[in-house]
Amino acid sequence: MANMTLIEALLMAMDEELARDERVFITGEDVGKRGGVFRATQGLYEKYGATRVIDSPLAELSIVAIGIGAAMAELRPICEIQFADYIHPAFNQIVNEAAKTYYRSDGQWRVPLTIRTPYGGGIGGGLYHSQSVESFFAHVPGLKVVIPSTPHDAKGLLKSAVRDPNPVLFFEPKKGYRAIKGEVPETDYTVPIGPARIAREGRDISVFAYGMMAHYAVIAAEKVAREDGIDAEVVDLRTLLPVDKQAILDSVKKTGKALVVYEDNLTMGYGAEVAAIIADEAFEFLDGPVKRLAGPDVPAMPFSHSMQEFFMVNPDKIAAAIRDLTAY
Amino acid sequence: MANMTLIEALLMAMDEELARDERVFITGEDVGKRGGVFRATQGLYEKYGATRVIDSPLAELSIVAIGIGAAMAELRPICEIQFADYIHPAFNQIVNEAAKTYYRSDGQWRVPLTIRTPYGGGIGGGLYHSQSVESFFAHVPGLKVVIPSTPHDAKGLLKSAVRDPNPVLFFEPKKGYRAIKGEVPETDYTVPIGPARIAREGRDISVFAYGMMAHYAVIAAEKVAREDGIDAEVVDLRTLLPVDKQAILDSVKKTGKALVVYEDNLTMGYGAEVAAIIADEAFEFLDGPVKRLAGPDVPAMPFSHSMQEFFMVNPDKIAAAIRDLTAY
Amino acid sequence: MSTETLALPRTQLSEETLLEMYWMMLLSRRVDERAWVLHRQGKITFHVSAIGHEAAQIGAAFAINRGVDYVNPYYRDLALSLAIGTTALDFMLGLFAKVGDPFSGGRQMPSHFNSHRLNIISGSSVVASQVPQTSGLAFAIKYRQTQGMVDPKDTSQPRLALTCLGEGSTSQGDWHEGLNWAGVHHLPMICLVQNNVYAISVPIQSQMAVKNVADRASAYGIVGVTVDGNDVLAMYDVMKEAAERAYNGGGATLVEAKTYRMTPHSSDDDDRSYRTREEVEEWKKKDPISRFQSYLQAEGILTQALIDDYEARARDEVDAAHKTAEAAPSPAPEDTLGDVYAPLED
Amino acid sequence: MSTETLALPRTQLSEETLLEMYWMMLLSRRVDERAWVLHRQGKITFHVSAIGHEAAQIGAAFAINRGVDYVNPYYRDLALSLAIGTTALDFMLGLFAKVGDPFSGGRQMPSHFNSHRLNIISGSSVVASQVPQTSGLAFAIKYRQTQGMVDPKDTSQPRLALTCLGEGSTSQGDWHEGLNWAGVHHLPMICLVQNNVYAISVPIQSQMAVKNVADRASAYGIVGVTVDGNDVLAMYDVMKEAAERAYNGGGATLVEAKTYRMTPHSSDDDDRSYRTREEVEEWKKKDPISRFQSYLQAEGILTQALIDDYEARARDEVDAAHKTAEAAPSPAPEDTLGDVYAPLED
Ligand SMILES: Cc1ncc(C[n+]2csc(CCOP(=O)(O)OP(=O)(O)O)c2C)c(N)n1
Ligand SMILES: Cc1ncc(C[n+]2csc(CCOP(=O)(O)OP(=O)(O)O)c2C)c(N)n1
Ligand SMILES: [Mg+2]
Ligand SMILES: [Mg+2]
Repeated sequence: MANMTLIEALLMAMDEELARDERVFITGEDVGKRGGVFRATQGLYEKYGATRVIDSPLAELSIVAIGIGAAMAELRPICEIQFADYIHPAFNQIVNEAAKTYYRSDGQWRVPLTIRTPYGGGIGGGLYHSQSVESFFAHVPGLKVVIPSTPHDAKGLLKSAVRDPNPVLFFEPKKGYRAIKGEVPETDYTVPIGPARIAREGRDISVFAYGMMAHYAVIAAEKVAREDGIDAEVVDLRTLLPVDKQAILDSVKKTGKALVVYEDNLTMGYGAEVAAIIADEAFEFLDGPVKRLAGPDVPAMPFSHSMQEFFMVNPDKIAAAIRDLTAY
Repeated sequence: MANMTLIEALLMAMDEELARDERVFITGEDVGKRGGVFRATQGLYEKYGATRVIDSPLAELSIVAIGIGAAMAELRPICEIQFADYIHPAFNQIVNEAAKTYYRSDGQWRVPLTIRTPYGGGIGGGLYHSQSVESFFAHVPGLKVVIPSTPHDAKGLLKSAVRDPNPVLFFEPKKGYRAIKGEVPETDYTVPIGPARIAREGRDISVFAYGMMAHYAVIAAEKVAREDGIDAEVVDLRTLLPVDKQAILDSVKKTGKALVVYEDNLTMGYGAEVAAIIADEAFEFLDGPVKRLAGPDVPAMPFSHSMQEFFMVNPDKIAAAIRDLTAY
Repeated sequence: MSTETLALPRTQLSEETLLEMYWMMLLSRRVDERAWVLHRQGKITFHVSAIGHEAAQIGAAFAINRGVDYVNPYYRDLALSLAIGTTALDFMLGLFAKVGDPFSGGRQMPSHFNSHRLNIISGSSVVASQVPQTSGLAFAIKYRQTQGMVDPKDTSQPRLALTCLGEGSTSQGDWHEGLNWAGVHHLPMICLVQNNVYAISVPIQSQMAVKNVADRASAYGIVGVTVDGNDVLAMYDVMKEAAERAYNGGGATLVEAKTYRMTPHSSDDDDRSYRTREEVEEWKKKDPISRFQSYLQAEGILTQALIDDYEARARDEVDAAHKTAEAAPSPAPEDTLGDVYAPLED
Repeated sequence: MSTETLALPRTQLSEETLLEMYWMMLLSRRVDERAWVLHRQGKITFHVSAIGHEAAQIGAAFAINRGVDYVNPYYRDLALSLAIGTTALDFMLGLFAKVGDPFSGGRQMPSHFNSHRLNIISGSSVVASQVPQTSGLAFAIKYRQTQGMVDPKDTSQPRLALTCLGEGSTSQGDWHEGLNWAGVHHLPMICLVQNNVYAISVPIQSQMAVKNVADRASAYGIVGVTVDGNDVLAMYDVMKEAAERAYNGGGATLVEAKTYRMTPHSSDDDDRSYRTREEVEEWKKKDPISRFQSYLQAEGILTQALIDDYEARARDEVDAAHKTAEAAPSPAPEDTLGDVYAPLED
C-alpha cells in the first residue's frame, strides 16, 4: 500500500498493464517524451519505447480510429484524448463505430479499446478545458463508461478497462488528479466495471455522484453529519454505463430521498437518467422529490474565476442541497 | 389550406423562405439536381439556381462548418444532413462551435443556422439509417432542438428555424414524411420554437412524445378511449431544447400520471429529462411512477423486419403502456 | 487510358488464375443482376450494386493474400467479397436478412460484408469511417512485426490492410486522418478508391478540385497511382505492386481505379435526374467483363463452350443461393438484444 | 531560405508602413513579454505566446484589408490581432479575465481574439475547427457577390477570409474538409499555417510525412506557397499575392510560414523534455524582430533614437494596459448565465 494521488495511480495502472501484456500500447498527443500534458504517462516512453508509447498526430478522430483498428486486430490500445473537450471530433468513431462493431458483426469483431481523457471543471480552463462529456456516451449501448473518484478505484478500474473486450470510455476528474489522494495497493488487482460503490453509508438521504462530485459529496456528507446530524449515504456510481440500477434502487429504498449531483450542465446530464430510474422503479419508496444539483444550462464553464465558481458544484452547495431535501 | 404530407410541407417552407429572403441558401449532399434523397428539396435547384441550392462534397463536418461560417456572415444557411446517423462527424462543429459561438463571443457573433435531418426508424434502414440522435443535442445549451409531428407544424417551425438567430437542429421523422398528412395553410405563418402543443386533451394520464411517436401516441390515445374509456392527454413536445417545462408540469398536475414515449433507446434518451423534471417539480401531484416507453438498449435498430418491429415503439405498445399506467 | 483493349499484364498470371478471375467477375455480375430482379419483384427491399466495378475489385482481390490480409470493404464490394471467399449464398442471406446471414445476422443492411474467418471487417454505412480504422489494422500488423510477435514473412498472418471507398468519400476528414497516419507511420496499407465519377448524384467536379484522386497521395508522402479500373489486368498489376510495397516495408499506396457504376446508386435511386442516358451507354461499351472476355477469347484462353459452362454454373449457384435464402427463416425478434457487449475473458 | 537577411520586398511599401510594421511587431513582443512576467508573478494563470511568430503575423495582417476582411485567428495570433486593431489593453483585459474584456467578457481563456467590429471571429480552442468555418465566411463573400448583393470592388466590404493555425493542426479532418471546399468553390480565402516545427512536444515528422505543409495544397487544387516566416517582407509579399488572388476571383491560397516559437508552448508547458537548448538558441538568432530592425537600420529607415522612442511608447502602453486591466473588476458571477441564446428579431 502506498499513499498516492489519483494521477499516480493511473500511471501505475498503465505501467503495470504495459509490463503485463505486450499487446498494450498507448497513443495520443504528447504522450511520449512529454509524458502527457498532465504527466499521466510520464516515464513510459523511456521505459517501453517509441513502438509502444506513440505520439499521435494532432487529430482525435484518428487517435480513436487507430485504436479501433488495432483493437479489432486484438491489440489492446489505450488512447488518450488530451482533454475531454476534444473528444467531439472523434464522436462518430466512438458512437457509430466502436460502440456498434460487435453488434453489427453479429459478435464476430470486438473492440477491446480504452479511451482515457481528463474531464471536468474548476481548474481555470474555460469553455474548452472544463467540459463534462459523459452523458453523451452514457446514451450509447455498446460502450462502457467509467469514472473513478479514488486512487484505488482509478488503478483497479483502469486495469479492468484495458482488459475489457469492449470499448471503454475512461473519464478522469482532472481537478482531482493531484487533489485526491488515497491508499493504493502495489499488487495487480482490478476493480470490476459495473458495480457502484457505497462511499459513505447513511440512512437519511441518498446522494448519487461520480468523479470529483463523489469526492465532494463525501465531504459534504461529513459536514452535514457534523453540523446538522444528517446521516447521508453517498453512492459513488463509478460505472455510468451499464448503470448499476440495483445499487441506486437499494439505496433509495432505504433512505426514501434522492439527490443526484453532477458538474455537467443540468439538462440531459447523466443525473436525468438516475432520476428517471428512481422515479419509475423506486416511486413507492420516495419521501420527497428527486432532486438534481448540477451546473447551469450554459454552453460551457467560463474562464474567469468568479464565473467558474458560480458554475461549479462544490461541497457547500451539495451540503445545502442535502439539508434542503432532508428537510422536505 | 391544402392537405399535404409532412415532406411537402417542409418543401413548401423552404421554397417560401428562399423566395422571401435572398440570404437563405441550402446545402447538403444531393440537394441539387437530385432534389434530395427524400425529395425534400425537389425543384428548388431548378427554381433558385446553383448558387442557392448547392450540392456539397460528401463531408458532414464541413456542411455544418460552412453553414456556421456563412451564418456568422449573416447569411441564413439551411444545411441538410442526409440521415441523422451521419450527423456524428459534425458533432464537434455543432456542439463546440455552433452552440458556443454566441456565448464565447460575449454575444458578438451569432449563428443563425438551420440543420435539417431525417431521423428515426421503421423504414428498413438498419443501424445507420434509423437512428434517433436528438438526446445528444438536447444536452447542449446554445442549440435549439425542434421536431415536428404534423405538416402544419413542420412548415411553421421550419420557417421559425430559418429566421431564428441561433443554431437550430431540425429533426424530421422520416417514417412520417409521406405517412403523416394534414392541412397546411398556404400563407406565410410561423409556429414559434419553444411551446409544446396539446395534441389531444385528456384527464386520466399524460403522454409526452414528439415526432413519429407523437403521431402514434394520438392514435394510441384514441384507441384506449374507444376500447377502454381512458381519457389520455397527449403532449407533443415539438421543441426539445429549450424544453417547455410549464406545459409538462401543467399536464401532469392535471392528470397525475406521466408516460414518456420515444423511439430512441431508453437509457439517457430524451425521456430521461422529461421524467427527471416531473420527478422533481411535479412530485406531489404524481399518482404513480413516471414511466418511459422507448427502444431497447442496443447499439441501433436492426435491418431485418422481425427485429426492427421488435425495436420500434408503435401505437399498440403505447396503448398497452397507457393501460398499464392508468391501472396503477 | 485505353478503354478498348486491356493492358498486357506485367505480372505473369497462369491461365487458371485468369479464368478464375473471369469466373469471379461473372459470378458477381450474375448475383448482382439477380438482386435487381428480386428487388423489382418486391422480394427484397434494398440493393446496392457492384455492376461496372468488377474489374477493379477482382484485380485488387487477386493481388493480395486473400482470406488472410485484412480487408475493410465498402458497400459496393460484392465482387471483392466473393473473391476473398464469401459465397453467393452468404450474400443472398444478407439480402433477405435471414437466419444464417454470416455478415451481421440480419442486423445490417445488405452488402455490409463481413467475415472474421476471412479477415473481412464489418463496416458501418458511414462512408470513409473505415479508412483510419484500416490504418489501425495496418498499424497492428507493423506493431506485431516490430515487437517480434510475428515473422514478417509468415504468410499465414495478415501482412497488409486494404480498404475501399468511393471517390466522393475522400472528402471526409476520416480519409485525411487515416492516410496521414499511413504516411507518418509508413504503414502496410492500400487505400483503393473506386472512382465512378459520382457520389449518388454529385459529380466529381463538385467533390474535389483535382483531376485525379491519386494526386492527393502527395499530401501524405505516399505513392499514388491512377489506373483504368475497367481493366482487370491493369488493376491487378497496380495492386500487386502496392501489395509488394506493403509486404516489404515500403509503406502505403493510394490506388485510384477509374470506373463507372452502370446502375443507379442503389435500388432507392433514380439516376435519370443527374446523368444522361448517352453517358451511361458510353460507359456500358467499356463493360469490364466483356472487355476481359474479349481479351481471354483473343488469347485463346476462353472458349464459347467454357463461357456457357461458367454461365450455367453461375445460374445454378445464384438459383440455389436465392432459393435457400428465400426459404430461410427470419431472425427471432429477440435477436435484437444480442451482442451488445462481448463477454469478459477469464 | 535565407535566414540572415530579409528578402527585398517585391511590393513597394512606404517608409511609414514599414515603420508601422516594425512598431506592431515590437508592441506585440513587449505585451507578450509582460504576460510572461505577470504569469511568473502569479498575477495571471495562463499565457500562450506569439514570440517568434511576429513577422509571419504582421506580414499577413498588412497584406489584407485590416478590420474589414474576415480574420479567423488562432491562439498564437497576438501580433495579428493587434495589427488588425485590437489594443494592448484589450489583450490585458482578456489575460486578467476582467470586466471590459472585449474578446469574451472573461468567458474564454486568454488569446481567444475577437472583435465583431473588426471582423475578427471568436474561435474555440479546438484546433482547426475554424478552418472550414473560414471557408464558410469566404463562401458568404462569394455568395453575396454572385447574387449581386455587394459590389466585389467595394472595399468597405469583406472580400476575403483569412484563417491561421499551426502545422500540427493540419492533421485534423476539419482542415481537409475546409480546404476542399475552398478548392471546389474557388473561394476568396487564405489559410496561413504558421509552421513552428512543433505541436506542443510533437515534432513535425511525427505529424506528417511531407516536407512542406504547402505541398498539400495540390490535393485541393489551390496554390500553395512556403515562405520564410521570420522575414516580414517576404511574408508580406506572399500574402499580398494571395490576397490579390482572392480579391480577383482567383481562389484560395495555402501559405506556409516557416517559423519557430521561441518560448514553451504555453505557460503550462516545459519544453526541455522535448527539444534541446541548442536548437532554441539557434532559432533565437533568427529572431524576426532583430532581423527586421537590422534591415530597417541598414536601409536608413530606422534610427536608434526612433527605436528608443518606440520602446518607450511600447513600455507606456503595456504599463497602462497592465495597470488598467489589473485594477478592473472581475465579471459578476451571474454573467455566467448570459448570452446563451441570441434574442429573436422582429
Ligand atoms: C457519412 C455519410 N454521409 C452520407 C452517406 C449517404 N451516402 C451513401 S453512399 C453515398 C455516396 C458515396 O459516393 P462515393 O464515395 O463516390 O461512392 P460510390 O457510391 O459512388 O461508389 C452517400 C452520400 C453515408 N453513407 N455516409
Ligand atoms: C482538437 C484539439 N486537440 C488538442 C488540443 C490541445 N492543443 C492545444 S495547442 C496544441 C498543439 C498545436 O500545435 P500546432 O497546430 O502546431 O500550433 P502551435 O501551437 O505550434 O502554434 C494542442 C495539442 C486542442 N486545442 N484542440
Ligand atoms: Mg462514386
Ligand atoms: Mg506548431
